[in-house]
Amino acid sequence: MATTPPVIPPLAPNATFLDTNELIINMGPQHPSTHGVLRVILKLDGERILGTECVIGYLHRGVEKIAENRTYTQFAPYVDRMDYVAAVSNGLGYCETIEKLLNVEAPPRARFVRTILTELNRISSHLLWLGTHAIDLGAITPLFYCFREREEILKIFENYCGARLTTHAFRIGGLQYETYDGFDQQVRAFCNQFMEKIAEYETLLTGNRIWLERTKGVGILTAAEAIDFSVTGPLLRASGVKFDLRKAQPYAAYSEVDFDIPVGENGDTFDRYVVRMEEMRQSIRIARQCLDKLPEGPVMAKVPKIMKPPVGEVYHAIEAPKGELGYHVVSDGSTQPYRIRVRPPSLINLQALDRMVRGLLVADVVAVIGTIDIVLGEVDR
Amino acid sequence: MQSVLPSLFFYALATMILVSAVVTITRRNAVHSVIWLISTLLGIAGLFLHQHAEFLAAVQVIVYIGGITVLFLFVIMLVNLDEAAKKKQFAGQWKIVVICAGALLAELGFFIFKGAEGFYFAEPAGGSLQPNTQLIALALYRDYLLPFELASLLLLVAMIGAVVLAKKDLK
Amino acid sequence: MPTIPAAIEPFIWPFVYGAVILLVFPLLAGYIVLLERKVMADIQVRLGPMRVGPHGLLQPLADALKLLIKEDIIPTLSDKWIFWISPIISVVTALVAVFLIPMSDKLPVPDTNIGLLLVLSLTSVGILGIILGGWSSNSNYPLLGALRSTAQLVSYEIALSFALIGGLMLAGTLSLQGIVMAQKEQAIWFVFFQPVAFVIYFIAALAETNRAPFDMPEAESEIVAGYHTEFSGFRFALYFLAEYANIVIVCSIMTILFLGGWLRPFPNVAALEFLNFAPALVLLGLGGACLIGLDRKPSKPQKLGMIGLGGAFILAGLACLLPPVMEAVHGLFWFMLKVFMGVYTFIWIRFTLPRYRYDQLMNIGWRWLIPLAIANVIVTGIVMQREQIFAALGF
Amino acid sequence: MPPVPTAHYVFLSAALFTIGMIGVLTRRNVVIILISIELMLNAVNINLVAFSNLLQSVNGQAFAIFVIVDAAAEAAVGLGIVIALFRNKETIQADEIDLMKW
Repeated sequence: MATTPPVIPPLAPNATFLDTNELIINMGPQHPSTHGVLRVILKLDGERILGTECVIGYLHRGVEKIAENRTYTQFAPYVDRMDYVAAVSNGLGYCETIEKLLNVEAPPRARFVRTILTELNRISSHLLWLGTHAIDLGAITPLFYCFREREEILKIFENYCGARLTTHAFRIGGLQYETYDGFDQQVRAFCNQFMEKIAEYETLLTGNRIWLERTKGVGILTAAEAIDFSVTGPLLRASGVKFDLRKAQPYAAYSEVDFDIPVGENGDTFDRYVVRMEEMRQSIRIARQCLDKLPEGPVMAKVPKIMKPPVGEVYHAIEAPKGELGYHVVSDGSTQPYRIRVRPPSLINLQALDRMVRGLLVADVVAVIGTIDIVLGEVDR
Repeated sequence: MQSVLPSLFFYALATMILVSAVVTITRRNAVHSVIWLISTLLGIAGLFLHQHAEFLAAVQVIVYIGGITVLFLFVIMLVNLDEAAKKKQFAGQWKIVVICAGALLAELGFFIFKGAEGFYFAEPAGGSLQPNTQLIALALYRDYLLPFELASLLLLVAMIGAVVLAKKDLK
Repeated sequence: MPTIPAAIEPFIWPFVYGAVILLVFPLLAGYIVLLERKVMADIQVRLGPMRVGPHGLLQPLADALKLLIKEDIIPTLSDKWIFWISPIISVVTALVAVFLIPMSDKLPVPDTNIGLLLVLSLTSVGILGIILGGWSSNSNYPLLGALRSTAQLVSYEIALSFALIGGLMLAGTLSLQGIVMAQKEQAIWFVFFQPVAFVIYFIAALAETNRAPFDMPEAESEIVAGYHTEFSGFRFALYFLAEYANIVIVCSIMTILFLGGWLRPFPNVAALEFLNFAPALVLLGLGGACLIGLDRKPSKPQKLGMIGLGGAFILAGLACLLPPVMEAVHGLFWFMLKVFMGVYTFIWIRFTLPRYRYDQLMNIGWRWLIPLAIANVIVTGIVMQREQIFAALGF
Repeated sequence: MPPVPTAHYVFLSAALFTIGMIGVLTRRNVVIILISIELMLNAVNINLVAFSNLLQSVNGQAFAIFVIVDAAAEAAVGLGIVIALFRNKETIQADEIDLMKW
């Protein structure tokens, strides 16, 4: 990537001309559209944003600290509670990190099943984003359509591991469960019908004049700024940077499947919308290929019952639906991690909020918060 | 019966107008002032109805209550008046006030002393006020076309002036 | 029986009618809400309220009861008496305006020569309820909502009025009944002469009633609930009632000015006289539908409820077949049908479109609707006076 | 002849005008001064309409409409000035605005 430090232009209006009074508004922590308990303090001039300040921590549960008092296996379910709408991705990241630390590798079948479930999870996370984002912009109906499809995915999860939301689907070293009978058909059926449903959402939103006016040119983040803020995931790609950990440092079975990385041009809210919509299509493509190539064989590698990884540390990141989800695990050779540090995509992406909304209107703050796609469980941990 | 009801209507409205007007100019809080102004204006609209000026009554309500008072409320809300409400509300000029009020009281005294007959205005002319809307339209667009155009020009100028005044980067 | 004094006699029927409006309209508004929820559910592949009464038909009553017995919260730092009076301003003006709308030529509605202007002036007074309610709550979100709302209503009132002028020029009167009679005389609904004005009016009406895609003042995802954020219980119910009353008012004015009021389609074609039977047919059809779906009802009380409902519909339909009743009812029926279609379109739009941003809304109003409406008035004038103009130009 | 003598209207109008004038002269808050001016304009309108009714001529009502137009223009410009004043001086007290320029 380009290394020259880009110059950030001076932020739009930072001095008010004492129009009327500056209005300080607390948006949240109890607000319909801050997606949880985010509190944004808005400094307004009329309806124009002079500045924002995010106050986080209302959902802080000390997940990283808890890790220090649990064994590696015991901690696995906790990561599901961070980004609770993408629990499978969280689990994948954690399991692969510990596998790296233990120097074991999951068997091929496990890697393919993991890929399928993670991609389904990406779709379900994006569906939730789409529905809530649309509701933030006043389109109420897409939410229900999105939930209808998300339900199908959750049914697959439920059939596979018995849980719908906080799935704890994967284990360190592979999978606990073999796929159930009919897994293949159910996923294929979902893939087939889902392509039509995406077209349905696009007829509702993509060509809609109001949707275009609300999203085009709103919350622009240039490629250089995006890199400076180290935002990842769809936000980064919508700004025109073609960076995806699934391609850059392939994990699971991503090196064996063929897919495209959708990229935006302007880095505005509309581009992020388009990128995510395209990502859902690509996820379907990945899931189909994985089903075609699904090898036979064991699903669990040989892992010691009591895990005592060698002293050392490892950082491993995956491309979660919201961006780069990294785990930095330090082992002191005991059964419990010495320190686990999570790099949550939501928290890092949220940093860009202030840059994106300066000079816009209150309504745009809502649109931008929606487009960042944060989950407070992950921001606060 | 037929003549008592309309005059009762008049005196009730007159009381409402005067009381509301007095309250309007004595309130500390400007929003309360505007609300009492609305009450005054409603009373006046009622008087217009009473005098067969239906069109004018409707215009009074639409323009004054729906337009001007809303504009007042808007500005009051934009401009922080909490400070103003804490300060002293009245300032000098009492001498002129006393003179004016004295003149008014003198007029009232004369009025009571001489009765309504003391004020002779004019004999009713043989015109008609109905149909009200059509007649006003004819007056405005035929007899007073030039003033009407001037008034619209005045409104345009006022609109541009207000926009320029309220614009942010006034230098 | 004592004779009624001549001075009071003309006031009696309007008074009774006003009392009926006051009692019935809240119920009607409740059922519009139910309709909205049902249509919404249908659009969103759900069922909507189903628990209270058959197909949720008693839901409005339950909602009203809930709102009535809720605690009445008045914020400590609010301006008490303004907080107290502002929902009343909104609801009273809206209900009086409803009272002034002639839903049929048989109803004792006072007909004034400034009827339309009077309704418009009442709705513009209703704005005060919103701005004062927002201000008196002494809280940021309501204040923002009130400011937005007022700016929006005042701007769109201009476009709305200019759109109305197009129709008024054809009718040549401000009296609401006179406008409908003018359409009867000219044997055409004005919407066919004034399609542009109709569209402008419809869009402006959406904005006037704070409906999506112009529901800025109460955009729940941005400023919580706008001007009525701090209102609860009965006061909130009053605002709610006023909002739905306003929807009915704008749809009624649309019906009167553009869609021929209580006239049936093609009122001057005698061959379509049979359309007068439509109310009876619709009621009988509804009754039949209730009875046909009977065996799908799982429990006995539900079955009984549906039988009662179907029976009531059929009885009402039979009553409508009697000539005097039919004479009185069919105007009302056509008026209600047109208003209902308007309300339905409002709901449909609400659940299809996203919301505009505040500045975009202002742009649409000032840059498009108002110039277009003024141009429409000018063109209408030129077309209506074409003979004089041609003569003056020497053709 | 109207049921209420025109003199009563004239007196009401005079009283309202006086109240408005007292408001203009004594209040310090610019917004309330503007409100008082509206009261005075309305007093004029009462008179115009009363005589229009007395003379059965619609001219008075036409003039009243011009007065309303004037009031609207006055309110718009006046409030624009209030906003500009508040922005520059942060006060809307009439007697604190005593500079010819700033």
